[in-house]
Amino acid sequence: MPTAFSAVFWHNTVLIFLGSNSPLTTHTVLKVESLAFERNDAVLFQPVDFELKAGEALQILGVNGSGKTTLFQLLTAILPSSSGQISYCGQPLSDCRYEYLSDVLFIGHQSGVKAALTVEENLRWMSPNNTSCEKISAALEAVGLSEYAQIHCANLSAGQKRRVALARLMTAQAKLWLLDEPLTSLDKQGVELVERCMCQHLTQGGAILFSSHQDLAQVTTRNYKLEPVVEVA
Amino acid sequence: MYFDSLQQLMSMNGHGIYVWSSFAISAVVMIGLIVKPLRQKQAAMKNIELQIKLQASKQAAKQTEVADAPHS
Amino acid sequence: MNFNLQWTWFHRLGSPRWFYQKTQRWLPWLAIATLALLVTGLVWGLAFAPPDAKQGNSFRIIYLHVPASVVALAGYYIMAISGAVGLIWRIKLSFMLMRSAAPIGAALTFIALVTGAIWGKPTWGAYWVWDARITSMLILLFLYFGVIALRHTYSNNEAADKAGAVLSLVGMVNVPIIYKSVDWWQTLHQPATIKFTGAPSMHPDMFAPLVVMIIGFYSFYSLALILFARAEILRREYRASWVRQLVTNQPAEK
Amino acid sequence: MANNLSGGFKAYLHRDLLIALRDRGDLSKPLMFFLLVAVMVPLAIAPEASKLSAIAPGLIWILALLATLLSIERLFSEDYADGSLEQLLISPNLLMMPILGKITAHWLVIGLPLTLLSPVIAIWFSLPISAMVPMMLSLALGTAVLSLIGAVGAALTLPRQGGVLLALLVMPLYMPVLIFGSATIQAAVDGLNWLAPLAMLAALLAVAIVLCPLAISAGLRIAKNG
Repeated sequence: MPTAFSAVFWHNTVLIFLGSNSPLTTHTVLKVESLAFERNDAVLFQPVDFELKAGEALQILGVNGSGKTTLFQLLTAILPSSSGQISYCGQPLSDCRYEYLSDVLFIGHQSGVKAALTVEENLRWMSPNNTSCEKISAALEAVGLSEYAQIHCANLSAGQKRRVALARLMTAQAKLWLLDEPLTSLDKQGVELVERCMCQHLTQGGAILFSSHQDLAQVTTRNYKLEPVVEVA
Repeated sequence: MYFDSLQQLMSMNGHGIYVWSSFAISAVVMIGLIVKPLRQKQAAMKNIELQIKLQASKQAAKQTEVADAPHS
Repeated sequence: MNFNLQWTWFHRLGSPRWFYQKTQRWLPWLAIATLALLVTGLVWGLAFAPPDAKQGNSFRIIYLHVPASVVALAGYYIMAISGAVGLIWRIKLSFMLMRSAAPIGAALTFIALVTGAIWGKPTWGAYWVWDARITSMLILLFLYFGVIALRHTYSNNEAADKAGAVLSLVGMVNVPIIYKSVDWWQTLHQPATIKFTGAPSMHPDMFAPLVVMIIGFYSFYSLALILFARAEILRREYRASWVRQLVTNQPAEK
Repeated sequence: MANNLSGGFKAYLHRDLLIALRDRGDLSKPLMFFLLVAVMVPLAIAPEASKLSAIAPGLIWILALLATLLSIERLFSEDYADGSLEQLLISPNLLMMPILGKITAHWLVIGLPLTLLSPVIAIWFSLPISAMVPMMLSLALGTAVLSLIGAVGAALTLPRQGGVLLALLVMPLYMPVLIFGSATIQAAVDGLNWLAPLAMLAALLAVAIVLCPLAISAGLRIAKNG
């Protein structure tokens, strides 16, 4: 094991010496190589290739139906990919599934809020076990739902349910955020709140992969266009 | 042959009706199991031919568009 | 679990194109063999074999009932195993084989049930008798219907295949349990009924046509399975270039 | 840093019990169905005690089976609709424990009350008192197996909620449970040794606890991309 370590060390020093632009501190959090997925015997999108480093936010662009949601389901290992490889911190996903999924926060189109539970119970359920009460109430305060804390989510509007889901951003300890269109049905104030959370997460060395039709100037580092395979039939 | 005449073979002293009816039903079902996939294959072939024609006509339409686009 | 094997022959085996071309050559021989086996078996059984002492000639239905039920039960296992192969190694062809095996199995189970019911009339005087073998066969028919009906819950083919494979595996685990519990249930209620498949104790030249018929039904099963699978390949691989080329240069092919 | 979602058995058992107890209406429907259909039997068939007690063992079991089947569909459909199933699938831990937690909650809410309610029906069908304990034991074990096997059907028919398809899928798999369950009560009524069929029911339960969660987790993953 020590020989491998020194090789890596030696390799890095050579890099610095040659002045390569990849800074020593940030390592690639998520690496996707020629990922493809077949649905109904047809390839959904052109093979996907990108790399996400710590402290970066990558925006996935693509017309409706270009397979953005499917891409997120592939990245959260719900769907097995037909071909291609996803690796997390250098390790292929099939080897480090536990570490990867412990470090991922995914918010999709559905808010995942149980109607029979109260707002506070829902947030406690969706947040990590050791979250303190103050953190929960602070999160609810930030999304403006603190006075709804004891109300059952059944009598909440869709927008409010969305905010309960987004309150998770404040209580989450996950490094990698996968957000599938977090800004839908949110008012201006909600959008600012999400942007603030994302910036704060990036400064703390987290990584974000999100899809959205609005462009968040001060958050996005790069974006990646998803080309759907045009089906002639 | 156990039965000495065709007529006896048919009647099988009383049990013929059961034997031959079960034979007939099985034959119908088994022939169906052969004919159905062949017809499905036929339909799939026709469907593919249709698509090839569709694609060909679409490409042809695209070429004509490209051809006269630069003039106008 | 994308556990992809690099055994080339195993993967070549899995490609629908290889299967389609290979079976193109096998089909005529298989058809002739099936026809020959079935005709000889039936003529031998129906016309030449001696009648049973107690049941008289109605026992000749055994030459249809027993082979159908044997192959129908084996067909369920074939369907479940090809589903499992599809799930583990993610080979699309084995999902297609599973999907084709379901209707054939259901049809053979139906034949077994109908011939069993008709056979019951002369021997026991009633079209439907809750004999252990026939009851288990009826439950097997519903298992088949379950696998066939499950297809319509899923919009895309991949999910439908995987769900069908999971259900047929669950069914495969349950089939022996069902057969044993129905047998146990039978001893509880009607201990003294004749067993249907008293094949080995039969007179040799009654038993010989039965063996021929069973082999005939197995080759019929494979013939039908290949035909269904070929239709399925064309239906699902219509985008593949080899399929289009196949259709264009031989439009007249049967 | 396993968050609450992967808390596993206790967390999901607690949550599902909380949800089930919150909307009481949902809870009582299968029990009402169980009693209501039991009332129909003497009206439809015959009120005489001799006739009723002859068919009572099988009938009690058929009612319990139908009541479980009626309620099993909602086990995963709410989670599938509001997205918490997606979060469950993303949790790093195996799906086995949360699934067993949910099914235990379902059994506590449906299976156990059925078992505790069954003496009422036994008296209606003039079942001998000696058969009361074996009946409740067989129902307690049997409804657990029914919930487990029913959950497999619920997971596989998740994308399209149709009661009939779930019943078609699950009924053949219920046959062994039905056979041994009603045989236990019948043996008790006839004064024979009812421990043998009961032991078979326990064996079926053991097999179901081990194998059903595998099929259910596979079914849930498939349903997500269905």
